[in-house]
Amino acid sequence: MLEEVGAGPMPEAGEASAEKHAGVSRRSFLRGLGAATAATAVVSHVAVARAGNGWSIGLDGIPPEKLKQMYTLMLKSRWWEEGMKEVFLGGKDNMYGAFHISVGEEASSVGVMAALNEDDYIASNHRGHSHLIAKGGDIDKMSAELMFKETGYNKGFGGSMHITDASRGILGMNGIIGPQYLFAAGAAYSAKVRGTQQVAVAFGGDGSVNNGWYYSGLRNAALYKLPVIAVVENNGYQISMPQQRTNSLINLHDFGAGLEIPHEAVNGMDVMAVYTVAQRAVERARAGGGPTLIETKTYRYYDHAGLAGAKPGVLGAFGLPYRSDSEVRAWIAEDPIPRMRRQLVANSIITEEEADATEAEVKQLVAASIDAARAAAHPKQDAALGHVFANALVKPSQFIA
Amino acid sequence: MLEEVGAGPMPEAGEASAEKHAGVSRRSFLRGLGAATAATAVVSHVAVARAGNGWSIGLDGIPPEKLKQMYTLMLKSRWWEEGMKEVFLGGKDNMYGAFHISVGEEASSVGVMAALNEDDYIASNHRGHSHLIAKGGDIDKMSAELMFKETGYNKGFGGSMHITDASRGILGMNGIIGPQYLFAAGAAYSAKVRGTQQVAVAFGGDGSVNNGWYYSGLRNAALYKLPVIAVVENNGYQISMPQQRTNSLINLHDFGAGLEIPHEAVNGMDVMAVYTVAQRAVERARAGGGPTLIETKTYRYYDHAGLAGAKPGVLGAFGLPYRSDSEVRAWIAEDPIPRMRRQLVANSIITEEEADATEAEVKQLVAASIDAARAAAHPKQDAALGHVFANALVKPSQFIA
Amino acid sequence: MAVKPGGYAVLEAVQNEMRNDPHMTMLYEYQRPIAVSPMGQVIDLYKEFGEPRIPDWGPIDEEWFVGGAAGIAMTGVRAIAHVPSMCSLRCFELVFNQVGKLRHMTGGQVGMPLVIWQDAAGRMPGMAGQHADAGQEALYAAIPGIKVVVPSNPYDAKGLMTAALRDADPVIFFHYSAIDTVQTDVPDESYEVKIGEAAIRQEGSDITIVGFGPAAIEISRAAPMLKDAGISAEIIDPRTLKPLPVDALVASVKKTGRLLVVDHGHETLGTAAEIIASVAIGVPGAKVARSTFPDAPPPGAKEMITWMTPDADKIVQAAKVMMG
Amino acid sequence: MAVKPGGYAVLEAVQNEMRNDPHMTMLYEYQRPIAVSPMGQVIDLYKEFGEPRIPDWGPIDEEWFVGGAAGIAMTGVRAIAHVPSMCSLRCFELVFNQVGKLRHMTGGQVGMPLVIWQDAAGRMPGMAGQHADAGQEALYAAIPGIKVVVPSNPYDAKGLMTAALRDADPVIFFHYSAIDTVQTDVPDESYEVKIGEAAIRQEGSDITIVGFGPAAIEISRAAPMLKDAGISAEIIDPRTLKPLPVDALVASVKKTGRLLVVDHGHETLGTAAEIIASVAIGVPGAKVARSTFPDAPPPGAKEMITWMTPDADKIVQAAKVMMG
Ligand SMILES: Cc1ncc(C[n+]2csc(CCOP(=O)(O)OP(=O)(O)O)c2C)c(N)n1
Ligand SMILES: Cc1ncc(C[n+]2csc(CCOP(=O)(O)OP(=O)(O)O)c2C)c(N)n1
Ligand SMILES: [Mg+2]
Ligand SMILES: [Mg+2]
Repeated sequence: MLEEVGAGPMPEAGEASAEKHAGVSRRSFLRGLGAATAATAVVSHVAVARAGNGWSIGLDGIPPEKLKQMYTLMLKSRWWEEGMKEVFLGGKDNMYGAFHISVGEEASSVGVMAALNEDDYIASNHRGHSHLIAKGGDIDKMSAELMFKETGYNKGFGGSMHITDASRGILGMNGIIGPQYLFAAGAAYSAKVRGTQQVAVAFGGDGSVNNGWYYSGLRNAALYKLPVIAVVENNGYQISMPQQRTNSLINLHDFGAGLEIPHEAVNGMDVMAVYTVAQRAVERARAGGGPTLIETKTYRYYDHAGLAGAKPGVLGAFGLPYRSDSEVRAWIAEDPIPRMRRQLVANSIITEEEADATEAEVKQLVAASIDAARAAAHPKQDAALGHVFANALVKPSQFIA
Repeated sequence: MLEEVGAGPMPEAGEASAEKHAGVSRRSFLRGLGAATAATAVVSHVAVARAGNGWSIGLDGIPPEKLKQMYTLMLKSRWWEEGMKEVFLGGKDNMYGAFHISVGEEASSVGVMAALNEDDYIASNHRGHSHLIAKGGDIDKMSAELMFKETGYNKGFGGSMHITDASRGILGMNGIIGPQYLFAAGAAYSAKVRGTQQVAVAFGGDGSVNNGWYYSGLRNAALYKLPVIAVVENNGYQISMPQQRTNSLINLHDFGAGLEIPHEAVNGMDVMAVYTVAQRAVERARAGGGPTLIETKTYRYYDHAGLAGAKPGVLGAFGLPYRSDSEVRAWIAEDPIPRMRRQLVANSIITEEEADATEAEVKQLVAASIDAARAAAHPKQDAALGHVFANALVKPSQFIA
Repeated sequence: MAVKPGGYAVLEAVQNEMRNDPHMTMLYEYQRPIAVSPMGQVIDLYKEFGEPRIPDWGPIDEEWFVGGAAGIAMTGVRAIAHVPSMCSLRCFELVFNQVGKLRHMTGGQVGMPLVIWQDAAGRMPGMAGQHADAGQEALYAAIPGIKVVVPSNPYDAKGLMTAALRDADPVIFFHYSAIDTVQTDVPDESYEVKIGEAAIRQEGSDITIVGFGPAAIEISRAAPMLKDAGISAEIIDPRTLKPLPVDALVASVKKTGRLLVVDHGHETLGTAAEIIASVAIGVPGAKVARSTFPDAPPPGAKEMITWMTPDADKIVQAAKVMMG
Repeated sequence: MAVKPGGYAVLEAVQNEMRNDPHMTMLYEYQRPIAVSPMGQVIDLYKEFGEPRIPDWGPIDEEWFVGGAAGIAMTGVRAIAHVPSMCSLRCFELVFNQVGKLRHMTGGQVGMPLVIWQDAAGRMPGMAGQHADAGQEALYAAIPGIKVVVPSNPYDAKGLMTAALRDADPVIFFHYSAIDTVQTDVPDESYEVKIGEAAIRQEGSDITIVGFGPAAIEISRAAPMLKDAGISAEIIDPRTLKPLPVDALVASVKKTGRLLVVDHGHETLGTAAEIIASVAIGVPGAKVARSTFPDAPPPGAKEMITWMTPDADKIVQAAKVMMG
């Protein structure tokens, strides 16, 4: 079915790329243009993103295998979500439940995760598909979980918003905003107790800085010098609230100043830049230097949740009331995947052909994972009475004896 | 009974003052000396206090009446608490319940309150006697409340920790650490809604910065540019926890940097310095400039709660396990009351005789308030079923019909 | 007078009270207070009242809504805190130790004209552990000093919100999304549904069936099926959980001798526990039972959550068991 | 084997389990984990285990203790969060939406070996609104996925803490200060009091009297007075609130036909509500009643709070009413 998914390479930055937008027909692109507004807002937003020391830092000293793996992971995250999007839009599978798409933010997850070891911890949020895939998550189990199948990561108990892989240090996605900062600090504290070199990374959106758990997690990480990295993925919106309406800071990472925590922003659309910043933080954490606060300036191409404004084969959601289409296109022009592809090819780490082959391979894996999920069994209804406690079932109190 | 209360003037700073310690007999003073330790800790702590731009700023341009009123309020706060201390120690009144003494911190409350109008709001904490008296609280109702009498501020429902005077913008003391920052922000928001020029001040200890409500209150005050002033009274301890064990910051006010809130520290033992800093903040707030975070470096002469280490007629509690007596004496040497007296006399705003007369007067008022409280009635036991709701009693469910 | 969706009906109440009180203020998060009636009338509170009474959005910080609104209320200005469904307990400590206690603790000095408009998700398939909850009204009802209402249809929702906004005490208003589509005529003019007054939806003699909000909806769905089964059910929607209208419940069970409480909340210490306890005390010898969502979080898969949720079929089945 | 204060008995349990588990970690606030036995032995966990397993104090941030400890537990390291009494609900949302749900929400992947050692004040005169609370165990018992224990004496406290620290699931341990001075022999060696097992303190045939923690203490004070009044009371201390040992309660009331539940918590939706509901369902026709602290915050003045608190006299009075 993946032929439905926008085929061809990722969109390239720059005017000329109009036709090249992944699967964007000339018509829909022009329709988009028609709806475009508030160009200034866009520009300033992109400017902010660039401001976050978002220069491209080159590939020197990084093993080609590692670079290829990072590229492949971005593709995997991108095409898995695009694939699931097609499944939702297709309608044949009667999909239901939450679906928060990370597309556009892959560089933020892959760049950070590239700096981690397999046994490091991450605590994620509702928009965590990309975090999971970047940390080595199994897309077969993810596809099955989105279909609430027994073979899913959470056996159908969780769905998109709660995917967890304890075996990979993935403490889980979470539907509540904020606790990941406490969990990451706790996991880091546990590493200290066990005397390991593990670090713990909390991923949250720009909205996750709004409540007290963010403060508590960072404050205690600073107090106990815990190996914690807080990654605030600032995509400019909280559902449909503009980030600026909810915070008096322009640069969210500046909050670190008040806790004397090292903090910096980075262009979240540049995976190599994110990787460099994350490496600095990881080294500091492992060296006992305590927490770091990183703000990745990024963007979600789709709506907050679900698929309003999304079309099969079209990258991104357009015509949404709270943002302009030209803003969306401006960010798509910054897309991290073609950017890395250009770098890899320019540095002859891969050829265009190899890049296409990798992308095709990834699409096949995604397609296979979806087909397997379709074939899998639904959970038994009374399975729900388990997993409340480790060794006991709860009572089916909906029925009267 | 007030003859028991250390008579004579407040202790003066400097060696020579040994004999002059309010009611400190030579013997007890020497006993104290014997127990003295950790002089270095003291020095550094006092150094920190001095560092908080704690120069004495002179009295220029402040009407004598205002200065006299500030001095009288400090005396009133000091001698009311000293008076209640004697009542607790005396034993005749079978006192019970919480008793958190502010003695030593009077300059922090009087200095701030001197910058406020009568209709401004304050939200206080468990150590709020001095806040209340400085805001114009009625010591007759306070004495009665500490004896849980019907005539008390809270009709015997609250006791020391919950005294409230809604009629004076005193939103109340509170037994829980932290909510005052939310309440002050809310009260300030209300002022904005009503279009008044009122400001709202939250008073908290160094421990109150540890939880999320502090963050939430300040963050939203900054977001909505609310006329809020957060006064963190850093007395170095949280019960018996040293403040340094609970915070990675040396200067708590530096937290303001992360929220881009104006912030400064001040010598909390110098009422004129506190007044100046508070005035700056109040002007900013009334001008629409948003919140200010002030840290007053101060000290409580007594134990966290109750009277361990306290003696009749002796100023301060000595021999406590978590702090050194020399530290206590070093702070008493900084006592704000004699300091202001020196200033007023030196500037011939009052004579020594007038100062003594004022102090004697205040003691009489305190004595009268205590006698009146003793004579007052206890609440009826079933009064407790009222005030849960405005217009209904709750059921006495302890009894079976 | 017309059928109106619940969200619109509630906003009619808020709009009317805000028009009558020049200071009343509402803090909210991401759900703009905008609604459109079937006849196309638009209520847009932000447009009508604007900053600061209706801020332009609100941060993801429920403690600010409730703690800040409590601060507003302490100054005598009536406040509404609209809290999203998935974090109905983020402010529990503030409601417990502050909102519910301040009047009493201060000997009656501090009033708290605060309404917490608490959205509630209900047992929605696919939303999983944190976004398909129900029954948290029982947790708030356990707190002294606050009132708790749980409407089951747009008419009651508007009337109870109006009553809450005129009450001198803090009221938490549980707004289950399931009630929004229930068809009731909602008068355009303002009216109150008295807090503490139960609604007897149907008279009967065999068994008293009681439930709030989403459970009340399922009970009304079960009504015709019960009739077909030859069971004469007295159906009561208490509407207010605190103060619980015990007399109406006791009177009914004295007549029927049987009580079935249905709740989409959990079994242990859910609303059914208090209702059964009150009735068991008041009507010795009555036969009592409860059908509730199990003591488990809500799973995502529809196979599981649908099976766990008391619905019309399970209610009829339960009633039969109690009759037989 | 000797009489030991409750605080010491609990620390014996914690010390023993921390010795057997090299990673077990405890976060706490201002109550240093130090205690002295009547024989002068000192337990000082900070001295024995030190940083980081026992930090040097902790900030006034209960959300850190519980949220951080949950994070520790999620990594498979057993954690204890010792929370002071006056803010027993500061972490309610975290326990509700995270601690109690994560295992289920993740399909069994995430374990939560966490013990919340919750101090509880009890109805102390003079401490007023926020520092004289009781009954919050009922709020936690309403949350799926956690177990709740409420010891009423040092022996049970040590045994239940040991059991909690060996349990695979999160347990909240309510430690009322009133139990510390109850005289029970406490073995030096480690032992468990099984979670979910009630203690029948006295057999009787006229009436079953049930209560937890401080209420259980008052019931035992009432025992001799009941005897003098010629009432044969069966006295049960459930010890575990969740899972509630319903069978033991039902069996007893089947025998006595009467149930009196005593609780220092509130009337509405307190532990008494669940106990009465469970028994009323299990024993049709039983006569049931509850004597609880009213639905009001605790006032400071001793005249008021003493009158409001169920004690031995009120229990005897209530039992007489039920017998007569
Ligand atoms: C405590 C809490 N409050 C509100 C919500 C509802 N909610 C879910 S996602 C979201 C917006 C989050 O925005 P952000 O943190 O920027 O992440 P993004 O969705 O942009 O990736 C909100 C308000 C929630 N899940 N938890
Ligand atoms: C939320 C909360 N946690 C814990 C306590 C217990 N407690 C009461 S006072 C206090 C210490 C407060 O220290 P600080 O804020 O510095 O004020 P100070 O007593 O020094 O004036 C603590 C921990 C409380 N009242 N509220
Ligand atoms: Mg965002
Ligand atoms: Mg302090």
